[in-house]
Amino acid sequence: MSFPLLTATAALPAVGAVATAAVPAARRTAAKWLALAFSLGTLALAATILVRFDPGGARYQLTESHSWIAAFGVRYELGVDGIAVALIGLTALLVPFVMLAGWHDADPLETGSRRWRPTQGFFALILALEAMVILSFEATDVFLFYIFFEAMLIPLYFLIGGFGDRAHERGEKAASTQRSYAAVKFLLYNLAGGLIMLAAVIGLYVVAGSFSLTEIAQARADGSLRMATGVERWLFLGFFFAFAVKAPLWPLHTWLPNAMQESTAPVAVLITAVVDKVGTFAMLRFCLQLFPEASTWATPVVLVLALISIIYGALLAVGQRDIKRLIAYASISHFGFIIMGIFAMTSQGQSGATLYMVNHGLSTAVLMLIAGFLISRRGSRLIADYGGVQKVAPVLAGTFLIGSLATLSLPGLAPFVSEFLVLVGTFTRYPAIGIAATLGIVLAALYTLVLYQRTMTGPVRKEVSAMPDLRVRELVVVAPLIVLLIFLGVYPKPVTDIVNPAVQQTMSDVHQTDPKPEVEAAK
Amino acid sequence: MTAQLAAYSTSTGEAVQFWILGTLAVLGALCTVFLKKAVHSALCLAGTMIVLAVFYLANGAYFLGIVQIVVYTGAIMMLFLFVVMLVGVTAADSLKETIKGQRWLALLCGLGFGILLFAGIGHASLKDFEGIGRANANGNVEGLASLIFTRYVFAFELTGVLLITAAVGAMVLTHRQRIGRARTQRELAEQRVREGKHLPPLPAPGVYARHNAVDIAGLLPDGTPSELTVNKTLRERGQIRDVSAEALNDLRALEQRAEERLERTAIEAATFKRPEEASK
Amino acid sequence: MIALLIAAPLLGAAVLLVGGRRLDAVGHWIGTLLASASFVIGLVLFADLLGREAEQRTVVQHLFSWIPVAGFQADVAFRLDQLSMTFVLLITGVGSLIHVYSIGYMEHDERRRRFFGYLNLFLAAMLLLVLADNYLLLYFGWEGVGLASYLLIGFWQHKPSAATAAKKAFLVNRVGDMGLSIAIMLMFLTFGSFAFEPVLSQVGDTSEGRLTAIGLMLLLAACGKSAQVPLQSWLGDAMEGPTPVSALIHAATMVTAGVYLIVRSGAIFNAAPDAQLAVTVVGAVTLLFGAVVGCAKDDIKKALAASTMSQIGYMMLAAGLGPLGYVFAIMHLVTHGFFKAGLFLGAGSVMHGMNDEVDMRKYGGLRRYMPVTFVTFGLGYLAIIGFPGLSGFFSKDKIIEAAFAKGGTEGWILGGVALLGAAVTAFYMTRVMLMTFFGEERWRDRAEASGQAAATPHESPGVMTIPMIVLAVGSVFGGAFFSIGDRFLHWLEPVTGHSEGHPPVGAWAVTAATVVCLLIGVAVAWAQYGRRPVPAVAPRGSLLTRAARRDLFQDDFNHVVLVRGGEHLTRSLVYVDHTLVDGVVNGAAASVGGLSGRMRRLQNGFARSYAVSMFGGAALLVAATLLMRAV
Amino acid sequence: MNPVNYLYLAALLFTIGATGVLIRRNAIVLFMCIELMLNACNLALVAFSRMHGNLDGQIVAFFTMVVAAAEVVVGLAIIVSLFRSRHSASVDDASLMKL
Repeated sequence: MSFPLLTATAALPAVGAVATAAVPAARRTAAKWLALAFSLGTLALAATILVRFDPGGARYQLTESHSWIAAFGVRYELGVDGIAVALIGLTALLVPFVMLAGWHDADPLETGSRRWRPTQGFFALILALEAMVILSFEATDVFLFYIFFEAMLIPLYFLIGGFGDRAHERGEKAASTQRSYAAVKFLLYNLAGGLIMLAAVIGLYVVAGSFSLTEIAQARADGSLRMATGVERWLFLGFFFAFAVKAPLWPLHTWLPNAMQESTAPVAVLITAVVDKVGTFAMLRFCLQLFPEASTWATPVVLVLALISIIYGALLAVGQRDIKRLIAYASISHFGFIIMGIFAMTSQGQSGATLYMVNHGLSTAVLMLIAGFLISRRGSRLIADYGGVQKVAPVLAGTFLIGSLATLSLPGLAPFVSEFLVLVGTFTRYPAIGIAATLGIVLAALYTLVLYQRTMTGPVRKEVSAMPDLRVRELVVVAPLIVLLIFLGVYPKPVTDIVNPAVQQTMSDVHQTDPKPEVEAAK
Repeated sequence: MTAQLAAYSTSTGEAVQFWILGTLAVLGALCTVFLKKAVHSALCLAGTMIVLAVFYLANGAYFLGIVQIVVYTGAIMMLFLFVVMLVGVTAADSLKETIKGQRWLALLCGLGFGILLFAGIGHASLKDFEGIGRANANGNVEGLASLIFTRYVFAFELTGVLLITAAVGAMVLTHRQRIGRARTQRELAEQRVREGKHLPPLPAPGVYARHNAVDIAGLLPDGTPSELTVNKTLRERGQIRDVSAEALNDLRALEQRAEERLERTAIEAATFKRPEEASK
Repeated sequence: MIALLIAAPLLGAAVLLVGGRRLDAVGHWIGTLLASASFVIGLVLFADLLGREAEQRTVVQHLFSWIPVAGFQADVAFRLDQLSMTFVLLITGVGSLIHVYSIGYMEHDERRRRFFGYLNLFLAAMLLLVLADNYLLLYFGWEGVGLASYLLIGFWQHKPSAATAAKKAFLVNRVGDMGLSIAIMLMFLTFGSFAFEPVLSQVGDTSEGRLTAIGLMLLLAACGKSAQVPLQSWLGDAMEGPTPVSALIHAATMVTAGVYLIVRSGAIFNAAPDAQLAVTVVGAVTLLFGAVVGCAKDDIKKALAASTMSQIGYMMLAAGLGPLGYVFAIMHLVTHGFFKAGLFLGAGSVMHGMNDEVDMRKYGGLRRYMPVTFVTFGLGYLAIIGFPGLSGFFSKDKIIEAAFAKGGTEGWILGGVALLGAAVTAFYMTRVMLMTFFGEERWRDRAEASGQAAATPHESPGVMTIPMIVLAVGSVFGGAFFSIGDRFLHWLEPVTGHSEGHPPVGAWAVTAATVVCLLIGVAVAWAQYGRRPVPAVAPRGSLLTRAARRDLFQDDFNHVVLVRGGEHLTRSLVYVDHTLVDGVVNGAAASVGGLSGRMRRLQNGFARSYAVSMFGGAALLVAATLLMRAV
Repeated sequence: MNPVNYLYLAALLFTIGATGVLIRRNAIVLFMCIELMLNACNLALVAFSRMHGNLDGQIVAFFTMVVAAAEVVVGLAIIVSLFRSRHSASVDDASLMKL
């Protein structure tokens, strides 16, 4: 038997989490380095997956399969396709940066109690979250996926509820209540989604007699497994609801602004750049493959919801007064694009959506982390408390501008490629929706530039006049991400090469082909 | 009468016995539930149990019938009475309901449950009515014994374990652990002095009351009862009988007689008011 | 080789922006050097093209596949033909001159290195725009110049007005960009591609309606970038940027990208007459709009900006005429590039000498103090009003001629508008000239009023005047050079196509009419501003003047409808999100919580209550059993 | 007479006992009601024994008695200690779980 690479990739951060948590209270720095080392090790393993993955080969590669709960046919089945590889890569890449960015976020405020170990907890929770996210990208057994899909709520709950914006909270008593409100809301909302999905998972087992994605998809494809139309639609809705909450899709989005606003910037990045991607990824992998007919049936509604997400998220972002909330609403708008790309049912749309997941992860990480640096310097999340930062901290402002430009999908930066692919993919099939969605790019420019203008330009406010520029640690976090944004904006081929075959497979699963250009069709 | 029906029915004598004793049993049960005093309840229950014992006998369960009388009614019910005495035999419960809606819910549930049970029994197909005769052919006790020591021997052993456990459990529950050394009389006396509460021995009950029952408080010189004279347990149960008014009335009668004899007018009626009344 | 054209300034931008403060001392030289390098490469390529046959002057260089997705091929490929070559030379040539000028102009700015980085970035993006071989890559350049323009307008970010203007420019451009992206999507839907070659060669295979849609979307894009009505509002505010920026981006190059786009997509417009008509209408309206606004502005840069708008209106008008006008549109674009850049640099020089004062009412009589500026500005002035013999005369005259040649009522209307525009142009440019360089020295009053010693205006250093002189030479001789022997026509014709129009009146008559209009305009201006002293404070003016000063209420309209309306919309949406969408969520949570609170009351701690529940449950079980048996 | 009547009587007694458990507060009376329910069950068992003609019903009734005895012993012990600590035999007083 070959080396279980996929298991190892997920197990390493899990082991790291345990090891980090076990570090004694006094050795705080050692715990940080240990966690960072583990995350880098995971990155190395993820890179190995990337190398070992053959885009032209079988659909699921590096597969592992062991019996687990034999009575219900639940198996420990792992396997990756191109889409999963891309997202595992993104996850493994972001975690070390997130850790570095949050290096001091979990230092205890007062050094008194010897048993209190928030730092260890913070880093251990991040590693645990990473393990679960990676496993949910890898799982090809529906039940196994469900377990990790739900389990990742636990570390995230503690990360949101336990570690708030330190600087913002100083002297504010209400902050911790708000934070626990956000954490509970996040947990309950996602649990509710998960619960409905559980019902659908069980229903699927009753109908299909198996939890194995590959088996069911195969049976669906060759016609040996037929589902009654009504049954398929209900099951689809059960799955889709959970993913739409996680993604999040309008009108199930309200947990995201609260969660992102209250958590520290690194955790906010984890939420939106990594965890939420599981939702959109699962739509692509589970909804479309397991329920092709129902997916086609639901397409118009989903597209309209996605369109509403895009415009609504953008408009709300314009109206926000809190930096992090603004970014959260911008993310909602972007998730609208991703979902729209997935359900446009064209190869451009789906490739674009997959690319978008990666690119949005990078761009949000840049924007959010820098916003976090900014907030940690001034101790306020309110946009109105800033002004003229550009003058005192030009590097911070410059990188923030690049993050903003990536968010508004400027050509040359990675998000443009994906956004345009999504738009084109949608447009070829649903022109009206495609055109309406382009409004989103105007609004994106509005909210990002308003944010930049109000915080970075203008006369220097007294409170920010002594603000230090980016430190070396912070620059180490931001610079590689920006380089990656530019590289993928100009040369996205490495990613598209991995993604394309998987997208073609998905397209054939849902029995869809791209519409032909009209000129050719006329001939 | 067909053979079938014969198998179903019993003798007229038994029927008469059933209707009379059954009515008694139900009455006893109702009294158990609705009488205020626990001791009355216990007695009614004992009566019901005896009636049931008779029914056992009538049904051919001779051993059980005897056991019911000897063990149940004789031992267990007496244990009940014992506890009732311990807790306070004269205390009457208020039957007023304190939990909102509890009584109605209880009655509703009981009624529903009863109807359901009756319906169930009515529906049940109780066709083959064997009669106990054949099973009791070798004697009831012998029959039971052979079953208990063969087929049910394991359960029987277990009941033994259960009984021992129960006995130990009862001991544990009622036993008070003595934590420290028992204090000597001297120490107790010293403590009393230190606290300065009540130095001499407590007064005996009924001293000035012309009664000598333990639950009657002795009267102080002004005619008021002194709680100190009554046992703590009775005090806590609220079972003090107050005879002070009687004594005062006696006193008043005595004085009236003296007035009549000595032909004097009453000095002042108000002086005979009880001190706390006077203070009001 | 073509890629090197872009790579040079791109490298400059990267080095200057990433390099940090170490490069502060030499940054401007690096920037200028790389811009000039690009110009030199452009010249070499130009020579190469000239050496070929007219038909083989299109060079395509395929670099790599940009976005390879099934059915969707976007390549990084460059196309160098006569049209792009013209632009390359204009961009790099004028660009290099302005780099040189900026060395002097920005000397005292501590962030000069960064300024040059942005300028280089702009050059790279603009070259990418004109060299792209497909619309998507063009879009890349299109947004790239938008970014550079954003950065440069907002270069003095500490001024809130600059930051706001930059944002406004970017946003209005984004609206246009939306048009371009929709156009690209339409092309993809129709032709399965958006490279120039397949799209433009298959135009005949699709319906006119589709082409009209594409054309209108391209026009929207062009309106955004070229500041045409109704998306013109950003250009005036864009003058918040440093003057070299106004010269390079908002006069000579970037704003003409819209014209480039339409000429480049000529095949589409040729097949969609409705779209073409829309282009001419937009051009004509903007022409007058810009001219009217230009008459009322007291800010020298804003007056020039309005003039730019108006001149681009001419180009659009010409481009909308189809093969009649493409060549002349581009020709006017090039000559305009010279003289407008020259005028802006002149204005910058004046401001440089006047401590950054922009109000013309506080100038006056400057010709004595800055002779070089006066001469070069004057030559530019003569060129823009179309003084016979100078470059503006040749190009503008051709456009007016072509407008008449359109024929029918349309031709008369368009020609009339163009003529009227020429007259108004002459008026407002003369006004600028007179208020700045002639008349009494009003700046003295101002200085005295504020109690300061009168700062004597001074001529700018050589590094600034030399580019002005070069541009002035271009504005004087450019037109004649292009027109004599129809050189420009022959050069561009293989790409854009050309058809001779037949104006209803003779060419000489048109020219004569133009000259007459121009003289009227100058005369009126002289009557108003030359003979009488100019008041230092703007008079109230007529209704039209006041409207023109406020950009014909365009900004007010935007403010009321878009900004205010948008604010209300977002505010109410925020409210809706909080109360309604989130309210449903919180309400669900609260009702579950409330229900639990009620249920909790059942746990009252009384054993007997629990017993009732138990007993009730048992009763239910019995009932269920009975029912099951009954069934 | 039909011997099923014994069953009806048993059901009636059981119901009365159960209702008593629900409405009485005195722990001792409560216990008595439980005893009444157990006895009702015993009666039914004995009647069943007779109907089926074997002794198993009586055996079960016998065991029931033993268990009842054990239960009473422990239960009364609990009541006594409860009374000692609370000076009351009311089950409602032992309601620490309530809000």
